[in-house]
Amino acid sequence: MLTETATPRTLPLLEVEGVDKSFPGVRALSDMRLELRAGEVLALVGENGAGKSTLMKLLSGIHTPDTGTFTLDGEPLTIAGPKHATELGISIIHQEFNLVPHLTVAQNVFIGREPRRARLLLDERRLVRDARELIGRLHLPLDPNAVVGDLTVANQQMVEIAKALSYDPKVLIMDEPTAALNDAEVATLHELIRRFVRPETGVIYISHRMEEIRRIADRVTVIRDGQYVDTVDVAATSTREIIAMMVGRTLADHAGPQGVRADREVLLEVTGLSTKALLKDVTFDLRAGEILGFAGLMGAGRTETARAIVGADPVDGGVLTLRGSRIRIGHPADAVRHGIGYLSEDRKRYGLLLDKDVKANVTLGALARRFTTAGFVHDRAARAAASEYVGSLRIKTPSVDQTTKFLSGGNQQKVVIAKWLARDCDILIFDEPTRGIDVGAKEEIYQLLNELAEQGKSIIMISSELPEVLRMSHRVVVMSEGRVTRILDAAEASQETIMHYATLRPDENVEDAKELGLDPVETGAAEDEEGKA
Amino acid sequence: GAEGGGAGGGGGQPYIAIVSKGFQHQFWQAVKQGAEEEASKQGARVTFVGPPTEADVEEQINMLTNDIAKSPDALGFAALDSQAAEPLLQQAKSQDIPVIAFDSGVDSDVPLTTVSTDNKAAAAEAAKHMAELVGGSGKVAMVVHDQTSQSGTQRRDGFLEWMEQNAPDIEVLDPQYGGGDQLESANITKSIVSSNPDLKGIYASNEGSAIGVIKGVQESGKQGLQLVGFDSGKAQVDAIRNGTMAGAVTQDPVNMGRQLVIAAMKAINGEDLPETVDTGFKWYDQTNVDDPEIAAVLYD
Amino acid sequence: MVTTREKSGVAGRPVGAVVKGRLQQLLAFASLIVIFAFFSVASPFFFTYGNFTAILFSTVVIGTLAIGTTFVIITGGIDLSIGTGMALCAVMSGVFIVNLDLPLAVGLVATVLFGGLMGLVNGINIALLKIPPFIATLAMMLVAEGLALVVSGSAPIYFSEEPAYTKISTGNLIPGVDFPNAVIVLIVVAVIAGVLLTKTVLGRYTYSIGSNEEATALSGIDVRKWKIAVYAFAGLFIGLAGIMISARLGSAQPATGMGYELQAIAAVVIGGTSLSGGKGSIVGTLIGALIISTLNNGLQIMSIPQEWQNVILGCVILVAVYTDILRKKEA
Amino acid sequence: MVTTREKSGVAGRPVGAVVKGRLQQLLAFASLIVIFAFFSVASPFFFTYGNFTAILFSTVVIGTLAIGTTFVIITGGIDLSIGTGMALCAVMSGVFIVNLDLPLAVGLVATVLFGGLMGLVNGINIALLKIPPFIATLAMMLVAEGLALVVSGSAPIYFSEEPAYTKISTGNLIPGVDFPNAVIVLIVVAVIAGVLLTKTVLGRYTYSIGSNEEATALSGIDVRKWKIAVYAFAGLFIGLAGIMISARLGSAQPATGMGYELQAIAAVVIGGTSLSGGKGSIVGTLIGALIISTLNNGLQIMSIPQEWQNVILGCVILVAVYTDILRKKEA
Ligand SMILES: Nc1ncnc2c1ncn2[C@@H]1O[C@H](COP(=O)(O)OP(=O)(O)OP(=O)(O)O)[C@@H](O)[C@H]1O
Ligand SMILES: Nc1ncnc2c1ncn2[C@@H]1O[C@H](COP(=O)(O)OP(=O)(O)OP(=O)(O)O)[C@@H](O)[C@H]1O
Ligand SMILES: [Mg+2]
Ligand SMILES: [Mg+2]
Repeated sequence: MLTETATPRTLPLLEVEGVDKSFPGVRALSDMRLELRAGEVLALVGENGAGKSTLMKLLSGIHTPDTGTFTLDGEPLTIAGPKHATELGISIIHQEFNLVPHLTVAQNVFIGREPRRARLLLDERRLVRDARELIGRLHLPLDPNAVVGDLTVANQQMVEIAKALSYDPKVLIMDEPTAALNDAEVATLHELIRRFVRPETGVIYISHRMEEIRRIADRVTVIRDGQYVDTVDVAATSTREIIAMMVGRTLADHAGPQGVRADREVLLEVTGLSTKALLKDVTFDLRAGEILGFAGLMGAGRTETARAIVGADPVDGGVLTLRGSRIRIGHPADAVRHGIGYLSEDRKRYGLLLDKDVKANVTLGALARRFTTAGFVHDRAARAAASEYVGSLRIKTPSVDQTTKFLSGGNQQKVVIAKWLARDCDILIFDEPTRGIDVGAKEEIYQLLNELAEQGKSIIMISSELPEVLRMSHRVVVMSEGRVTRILDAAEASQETIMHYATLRPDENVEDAKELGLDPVETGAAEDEEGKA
Repeated sequence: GAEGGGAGGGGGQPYIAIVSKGFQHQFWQAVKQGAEEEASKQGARVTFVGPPTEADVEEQINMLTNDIAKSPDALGFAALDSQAAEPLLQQAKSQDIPVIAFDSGVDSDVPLTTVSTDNKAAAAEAAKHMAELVGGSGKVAMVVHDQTSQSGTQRRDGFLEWMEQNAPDIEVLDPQYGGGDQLESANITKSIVSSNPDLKGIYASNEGSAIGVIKGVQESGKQGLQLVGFDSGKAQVDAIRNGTMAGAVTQDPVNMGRQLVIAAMKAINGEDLPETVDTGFKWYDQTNVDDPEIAAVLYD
Repeated sequence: MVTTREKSGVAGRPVGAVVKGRLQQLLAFASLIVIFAFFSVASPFFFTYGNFTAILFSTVVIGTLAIGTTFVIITGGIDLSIGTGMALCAVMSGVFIVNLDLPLAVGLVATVLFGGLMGLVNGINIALLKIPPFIATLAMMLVAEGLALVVSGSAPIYFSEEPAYTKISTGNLIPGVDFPNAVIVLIVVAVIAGVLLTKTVLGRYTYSIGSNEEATALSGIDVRKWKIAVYAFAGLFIGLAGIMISARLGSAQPATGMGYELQAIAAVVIGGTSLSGGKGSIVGTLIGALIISTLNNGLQIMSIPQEWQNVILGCVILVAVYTDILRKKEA
Repeated sequence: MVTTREKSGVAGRPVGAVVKGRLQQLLAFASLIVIFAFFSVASPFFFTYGNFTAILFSTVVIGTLAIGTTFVIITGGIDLSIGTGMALCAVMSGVFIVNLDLPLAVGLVATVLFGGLMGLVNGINIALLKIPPFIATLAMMLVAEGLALVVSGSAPIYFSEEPAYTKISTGNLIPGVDFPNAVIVLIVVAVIAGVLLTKTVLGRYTYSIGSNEEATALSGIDVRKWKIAVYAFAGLFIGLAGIMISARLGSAQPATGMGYELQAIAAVVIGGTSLSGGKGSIVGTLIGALIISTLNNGLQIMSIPQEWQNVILGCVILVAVYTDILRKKEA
């Protein structure tokens, strides 16, 4: 039953009817329906594990449905595989990247369709030219010759987008394309989508960010526990209503920070932290019971700061002081020994043992501390603890013995969070902790962060979602080009002030350098000026 | 190693480069020992190299190439495959490096002499004793160290041919190859013993095979088998002393090394050389193992 | 306050998963059974007590090496130094017990520790100096090969004066029952290794490192330390294998060992341990080692000409592993 | 309102990356140069034209095998069958040219194709039957070892009647200039392989599969087909190596070859190709092969006792690779 819509174009482009899909032990979809109309952006929302990605995988030919029919442009559709799907005009950007890390951007974009000079001989020059042309047309900040493995997650996402659009698809499916993007990049992406949508094309857009859906989508389809709930017009429905349909209940009100904690003792001082690659003289302190937000544009150095603190990357200089005494950290193990834990922004690469079960992942960090005597593991205690976290974080999994690989993206993220909760660190550095997490669960995680802070734990929260940073932080550290450009109290922090400091470019702009009180010669700006002269 | 080997030696010392068929095995170590002893006696310097197995023909060719590059005063060479080495031997000849073949002959006119024993004849001697030990009839097995190398095939064929011609009532089982590895030979032996309850004897074609056979028979607990071996070495000599092994044929590798250096020195000094120098072989068993002439050819 | 949701049902799963896991191992075992059954029918000499102990006996050295290497391979590494390293350990055993005339127990412990030392050096090269495991252990393989010759003076060291030493391998613990001690040693170390791999922190971290080394490190586990520990631990098995082979032969043979590494690794991989790390088991490794030694034994027992034995061995390994893959897919 | 930030260093990256890449290869090359320089000072016999060609000559067979294996290893696979496979190809060459008396050119092509066939079988086992590369090629290694003996009747096949055959390896293309054809063959196939790896679809997918097989498959590339192609292609080099070794020796030796696989893989890995796939180069492989053969040559030229040669070889490989790692980190 589709709600009446004001949109005049009602031609169905893609229809999904009565689709069932089960995995061993999991019924991911049952009697699923979906209708994408030509010329629209259809948002698809649902909780973590609701079955969104599974449906998209059916549409892109990665999985085959147990039952059900697909129709494209009125024609019945059988999708033989990923390649067939693209040939039919269905392009997908998966939630988990499908990139080849050792190849360049251009090589990734045109993989499988390389321009050739003879049957086997590649035309590398044309490849790069085509890629540059495509990237230019899409206004993406990418270098066609950059090696994809060296790019940040955000830039890798851009490569996925370029790759999907290069097929000139009729239907473009985007599975949480903005999870790794900050606001500016999201704007770029939306711009792209608007240009892409023509009367004969359509977009299915999966996201957990409601504001974003309001901005880009025409209609929204809600699913819950693998079943179709409803499709509504975005303009005619409030966010609260959509969320209520999603979670099947009303959510508690926003939890905000509990006030600035200037009175608390300083737990960790970071002074003059520098790395060869990026960081310059990063200095800040963290108080007990404080949530310290970190804001900045992509590549500002927030992740690098975190990795440098916990000893994941080599440091060029700087001093860490914990509770007044200097500490040295050469390896993440040292950091954890001092009670500093780091949750990475890239769960697949740095967070999870994908081929191990939920239990093993949740208990990994705390194993030696909480679940062993004399080196022997207490399996029962580990299992009990894992089950507890599965319950309290509402991780959707058939059991704690499920292989993590088979969890939905958001539930994987919850597993990583559970791992750090189990380890019980005094200082937790959460890098993009809500990436890929549904609205309901997000609230729960915010609450959790507040609870932790109230217990006296200190949290550094790196986030590319400004509203999140503003809502959660007692103070906000703003970074740009590897420097801390400003530390704002909650009272002074706003979208505008943060963006101002996040876009300062002291290395290239003398004015900006002056504003930060930096000596222009020392920063190399003078050299730059000379170079231009 | 003895002081003659390796780095020592001033410029005036004659230098003899020896490229052998092997290096790690006892037999080759005994040749090396003889060569080094004789060299230090004569005031010469020797180097001794050989590939890890007798199948590594190319590696031996590389070794030969490298040794010729050092312009030695004489070259001792035991060819794994004479044809492969011929161009290099010609090169040595053109550089006026006298070449002495050892262990087995080389199909070439370059070597001035060949210091060797007749593997086939030695194997035939072992066959003769085996036939006597089992009383001229019954089943006999063979554990051979290699199915392609000259020493492996000659010691196999010498045994087989003698049996065929002189002991028609003896059934010789298909030879099994253990690569000269004691453990593998022991495992093979146990399989042979358990699948041939009526077995009367086993012939082992080198030291590694012999030790393997001894171990395999001991472990299988089978009594009354006649074991005939090849080469010497402490374990084998002990087994012969205590009766586990009936006897063995041994060549005289230490003497081979010695004769090799003697021939090389003669060549360096321009003296005449006989066409071949036979270093001989001996049968030894419990009765004569302590005879001085036997004790002299045993190495351990 | 976090609301718990009791849902997420399917309580029966864990048991199912466990049974499935067991079944998969049983299936690798099934290949072995088929091979056994075939030879039993094909040759009257195969199915005898004596031949069974012979097969077990011939599994001991490769099995011991393979058990240690299982840990290394589960971390995603490899150890090529186990073959020649074993020869070096055998020689060291000779040096300790024969040349230095240390008491037997001291000599044995010293040999095992010497193996551990070699593993430690491998571990340091790999974990601290970041040299790829293939290269680090290849270098150790060459060094051990050379040192075995140097230390022994290129001659075997005989344990003739040490009858107790050879008893470690060839003696019978229960007098009168023909069951070689070597097999008992293998079983005991397999059980110990199995417990360590499945029940202890060392084992858990071994799997974790192989599954995702970076994630493990970022979880606060000192991956360098544990990798060193794993290689050193695997080294103990090199030492033990050195004892087992020299005790069986009654002598330390410096030139032996080359090629054993490939056989041991093959046993591990046939047993279902993945070379890319993260999964594997001791039981699987033992089954893998048994498959190889049973095939070798059976083909010889059947008096197949030796040049054909390798051809058949290769084909049977292919078929056995392929059947395993098929069955796992179906399970 | 697209707020792209031109900075992010990316603009400078590509050129930088390329230069950096070249530099890294040059640095591996630097290890080779240092080794060269050392031996040149240490021995008067080392730095001669004749010895240089000797080193190159001794690199040919391992180099040829290593080049083919580079492709396999870049896909994340491994090929253990190259050593004994080479022996089988040498024997087949003897069968074609000596026994069947086919025209030389036909025999050569048939031999190379036979190698390709072996590779094809490996590829099918790996890509279609999903047998792990280690097992599939281990089985092929055993089968080839056996077949080489079966086909040849366990005896070498001599090419005495075919002087043109041995000229392929030992002849001199330019009369009077002492530069063996074998080296020219190696250089030519290296160039061809280099072009294929960097300039063709085959090469591109080789890297792509090794880097992320799943993503490659999802991009619509028939990974199975290309994996089979890579193994078959690498097989051609096994065939060629079989020709090169038998042409050099003037005979096909059925028992040779075991152990060459490890040397070839070592050359590939020392040359900077990662066993986990995704990266590597032909130049690197050649440098790796040259490092090994130069060390072997130099140590013997210096008359280092053989038991010490391996010890030193192992240590030098460690140091060379470690220096390389250090320099890469700094670069
Ligand atoms: N290959 C698989 N094997 C087993 N279960 C699977 C598999 N893929 C998905 N599932 C399960 O199917 C359900 C739906 O997963 P899906 O990835 O579609 O969720 P989603 O709606 O995309 O969630 P998220 O918002 O977290 O990405 C989940 O319970 C998940 O665990
Ligand atoms: N794996 C990597 N290899 C090479 N360079 C990297 C890698 N990861 C990050 N960088 C570079 O380091 C710089 C800082 O990235 P970092 O991830 O620290 O920024 P950030 O502020 O956390 O931004 P975000 O996480 O939003 O991308 C960027 O210029 C990026 O190109
Ligand atoms: Mg999803
Ligand atoms: Mg970041």
